Amino acid sequence: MSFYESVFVNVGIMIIIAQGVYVITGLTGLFSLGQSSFVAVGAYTAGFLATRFEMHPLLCILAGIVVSILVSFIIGIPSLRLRHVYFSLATIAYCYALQAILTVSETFGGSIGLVGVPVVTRWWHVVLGVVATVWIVRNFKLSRFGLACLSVRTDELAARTYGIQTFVSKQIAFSLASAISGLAGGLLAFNLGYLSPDMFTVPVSSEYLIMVFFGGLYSQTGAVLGAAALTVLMELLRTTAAWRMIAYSTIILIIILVRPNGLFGTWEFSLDSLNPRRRAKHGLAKGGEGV
Amino acid sequence: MKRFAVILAILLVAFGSIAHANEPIVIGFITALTGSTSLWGTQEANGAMLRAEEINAAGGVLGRPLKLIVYDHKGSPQEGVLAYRRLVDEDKAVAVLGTHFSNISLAIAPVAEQKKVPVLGQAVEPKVTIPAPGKLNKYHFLAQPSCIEQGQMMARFAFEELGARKAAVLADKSNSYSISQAEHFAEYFKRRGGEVTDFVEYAAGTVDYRAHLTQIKAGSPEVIFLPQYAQPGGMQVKQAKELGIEATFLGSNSLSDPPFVAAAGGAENVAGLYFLFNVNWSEPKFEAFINNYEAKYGEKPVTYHSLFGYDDVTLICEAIKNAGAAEPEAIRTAIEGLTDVPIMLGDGKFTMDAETHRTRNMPSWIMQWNEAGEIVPVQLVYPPAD
Amino acid sequence: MNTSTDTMLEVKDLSKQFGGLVAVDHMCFSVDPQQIVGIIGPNGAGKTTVFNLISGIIPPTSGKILLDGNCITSQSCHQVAMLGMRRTFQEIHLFRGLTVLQNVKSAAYRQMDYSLVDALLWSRRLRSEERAITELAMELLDRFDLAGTAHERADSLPYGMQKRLEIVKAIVSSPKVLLLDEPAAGLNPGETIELMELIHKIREEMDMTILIIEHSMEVIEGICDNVIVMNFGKKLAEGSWEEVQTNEEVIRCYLGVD
Amino acid sequence: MFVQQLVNGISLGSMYALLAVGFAIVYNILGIVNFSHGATIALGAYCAYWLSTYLRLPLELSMVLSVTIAGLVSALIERITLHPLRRKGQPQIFFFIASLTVFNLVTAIIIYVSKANITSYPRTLIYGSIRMANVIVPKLDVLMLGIAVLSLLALSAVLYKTKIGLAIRCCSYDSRAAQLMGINPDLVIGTTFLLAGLLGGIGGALLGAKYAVYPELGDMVYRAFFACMVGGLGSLTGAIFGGLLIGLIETISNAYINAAISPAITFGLLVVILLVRPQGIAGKLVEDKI
Repeated sequence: MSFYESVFVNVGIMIIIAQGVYVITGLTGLFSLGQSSFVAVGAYTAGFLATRFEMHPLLCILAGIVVSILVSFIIGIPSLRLRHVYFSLATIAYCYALQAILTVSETFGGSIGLVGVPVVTRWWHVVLGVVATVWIVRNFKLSRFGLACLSVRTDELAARTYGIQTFVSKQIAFSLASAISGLAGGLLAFNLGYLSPDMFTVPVSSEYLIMVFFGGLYSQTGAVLGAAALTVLMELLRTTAAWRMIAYSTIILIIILVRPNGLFGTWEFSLDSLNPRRRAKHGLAKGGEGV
Repeated sequence: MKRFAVILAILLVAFGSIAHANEPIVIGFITALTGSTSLWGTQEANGAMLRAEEINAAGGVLGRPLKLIVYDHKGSPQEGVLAYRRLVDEDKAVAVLGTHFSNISLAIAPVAEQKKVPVLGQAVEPKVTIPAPGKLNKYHFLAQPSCIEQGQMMARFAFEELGARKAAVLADKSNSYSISQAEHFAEYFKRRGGEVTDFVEYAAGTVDYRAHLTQIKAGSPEVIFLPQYAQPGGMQVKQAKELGIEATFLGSNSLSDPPFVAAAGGAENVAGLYFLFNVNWSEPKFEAFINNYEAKYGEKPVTYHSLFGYDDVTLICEAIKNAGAAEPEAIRTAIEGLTDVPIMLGDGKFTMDAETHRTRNMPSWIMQWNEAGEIVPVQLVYPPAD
Repeated sequence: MNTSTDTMLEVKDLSKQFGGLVAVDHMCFSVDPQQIVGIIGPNGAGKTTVFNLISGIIPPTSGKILLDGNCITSQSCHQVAMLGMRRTFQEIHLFRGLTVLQNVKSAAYRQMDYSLVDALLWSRRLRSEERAITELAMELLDRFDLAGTAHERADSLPYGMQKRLEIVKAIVSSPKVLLLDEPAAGLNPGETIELMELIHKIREEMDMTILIIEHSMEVIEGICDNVIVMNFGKKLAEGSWEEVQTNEEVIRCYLGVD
Repeated sequence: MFVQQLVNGISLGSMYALLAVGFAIVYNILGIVNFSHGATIALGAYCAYWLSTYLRLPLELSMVLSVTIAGLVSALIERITLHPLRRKGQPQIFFFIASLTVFNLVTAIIIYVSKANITSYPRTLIYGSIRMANVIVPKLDVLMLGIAVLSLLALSAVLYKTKIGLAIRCCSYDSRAAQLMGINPDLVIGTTFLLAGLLGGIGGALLGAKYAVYPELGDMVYRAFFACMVGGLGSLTGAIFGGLLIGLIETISNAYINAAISPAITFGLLVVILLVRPQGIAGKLVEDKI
């Protein structure tokens, strides 16, 4: 695997993670600062099965997704009842807690980490993952479930009067986001071959959030391109050595201040938008959330 | 994929400054230039660049100049792996130096096995070179005594020289450097017949250790082992003094950092503390190094990590010389065979153990902080054979 | 399920206390199917609280509410909605940032039946259901002169159209009972007349029972079969507009004499 | 020993409390989560260090100056990040992210300038400790508790006795109501951030004295966030309770359960408290106005 391929794989994994953040934050309006923990759950499950039972990577990743979904219910059922900022708080708590548990757990390698996961992720695996994730998230967004999430985000009370169960909508979005993060975690495990608890901290989660904001919180396209742009930017800035983090944070801050809606705002890329006739027929949104 | 690669290549050329002259030998160096551990990283990079300059001034290696490329890993394993890949694939490095973080070296190790470009680092975790019993990472080497050896050396010193029979340990569970040393200290100390009154582990991000220290105090140990980085170590000593703990403190090599004394609240708090150290700065051989360092960077070396960088370059150049070719595979074989190479750390001689890919019988110094805030050498100790 | 009942909505002894404040005090009334009932009263009389209680947004302190024979007293908002009740709010509660069409479709969430798996995999079932709902929504928008704006952002519409869109959203799933909270507030006289025609049209074409809170007596007079007058959380009077407007207590209340 | 652990817990908790109040004043009054508070905490410590070490100013003066700097920087952060967002009528949640980025940026700058050096002030603020039977209370803790109480009293004096304090209490994020009352929202919000920055600066400067000066000091903001929310909405005293509670839980679980998993215990327990009492310990339940 060449350097470019590994950058590409990293970009792909970040795009997948950003799709998860988009579902929970962009669509549903919940600010999760614990998204990295779901990546951790996927990664550790996959890595553990691969090292301990030498299972096929695909099975490991699937298992990671399943466990992520299960955990999303354990975390979601109490914390999604909390409102607004309290939810963010609960996710921070979850992130700290999971880190502490991974650190003390001998099974998962403790602070030394999980060593010896086979390095098998190739670029086409990631392409498959990205395409599948983007497609599924797009479907979800356009379906009644996605619309329900959007309604909950904009006006929870009104949504309830239309018979939308806000808690159920949030839980669905949360679980979907977790499943996506779990997939990204699995790919990460097989890309890096090594996992340690300090790879999945609260600041890492906040970086994911910032990534989605950078591209445009309310745009799926923005989430994809924001994640890609910032991952590549980080790599480009490698040569600036000690200035790297300052330059990176400054660039993001300027974008957030100049374009609070992110680079793409609410604009969505769509094959249909390239074709004026279909655009008219399907009645694509001009300025809305995209259809 | 291809177009992506082309665009990225153009951008990289625009950003980077890759010049080619007289076919230099490219050596990569991965360290922390940003983030909370960048003090050490910068020291390492400075030491390495100083050494590379010296070698180039003396005619280079195999008649070719050395080109050292330093990349940041900002404390993250993913970043470390990307830096390694970039060094190997883009910069065509024939060998890579760094890191002294076990977590990052652990992540780089499997990639190095695929890329077959050797890595020489300073991590202390034995799993970096031996991921599982009976399995050796062919392309990874460590140039510092392992955490097993460091923990045991300190335990033996406490048991034999200080005559301590009751010890307590305070370790960061989230930091493998800390917890591994602590475990091996306790294991050795107990094996020799000592008692470990308390083995307290704490979690990342703790700043207040008085709960832990109060517990340790209750067991009234004679010595307390603090295998720590400078900042937590300093805060622990300071808070222990506040709580009136009178036991003798033992520490790891990071407690040599001047920031440790500052964080501990001054020289009077650290006076009497013994710690294991890779280097005896008072030896005359360091005078030239310190002067050259100061001439180049305008300040004296802050921590001993500058010597990590310095020695890493010395070792890799020796290996290239012995290999007779700047080829990764040849260098790898040559590193395995490094014997009695003159270096700065330890007792000034370096021998690689081809079985473990770690140093063979590399000694460390037991040092002590005195009232004046100076480091006083106590004795040179070798890893216990048992 | 109880199609034979002759009252669509029945409120028995309904009370709501906020701390020491009695916002609704033993209200009783019933509404027959296809009736349009107006609730009037001075500001702070507890009219909106009654709506909030009926629609399940807040639980009552005591009393009983029956919707088409089903007890909905302690049901939550979405459960009440699923049993066939929709409401609008005094202020506009559109989903800002969504298009007009998306707004209507999200209000029709319960009309669609496909599963999450259908959604994630974009199944044929989803497509046909979505198509049907889009057609229904477009047809409704067309009937209420909003079709041209289907792909505009809802919050970019003029105020009058936003109010009309709120009503379209409320009726898209053909509820049994529709609660309208001050639909005419902020409308100009022309728009008010349009609104009255619209409400009539809804009742006639869609078989709906409508409760309406309104300050505009013109609207009350023009469309209501029955009027309930509230003051200080209590029902002051009930009857046809002619009866109510000659009621002495009502006159006293509106003139502000105690 | 248990009494000693309680003292340890209260001492740690009072530190969290001071940090939490600075966080709470912005959250309770403006309703926004301000992670840049972490930046002012770190600045409070580092400026005191820089001034006392490089300019050789007396430590006390350095601390006062650094608190002022932290306050001004906080107001400046408001001016360059929150203000334009408010101007553009963006939802306040954007500030959530902007403040996280500012926090990252300031931390990166501090690391760059200080070369990630871990250090401490040139001298200890106050030596010695008070001994009562077997319990040891460092004098520094007593002094810090005193400063914390004094600054909170000063804060309530500003909020309840001055005109700008009244304006602050009237103000809310959308500031329409305040504007109607003839209050300049820019001034009020700026002052709120200044006050928060001063408190963050005090907290940071004291943290520097009590522990050490190191780049991740700002991460305390997450604990402050918890203390503020657990303590309760709409109440500065709640934030103090929250801080003390976290300090106590952390100390007790460190001492008697397992220090390595104490974050899991502490934060798990806090979430449970929030589930049982969503309004926080001291907060009043605010029913949604419909």
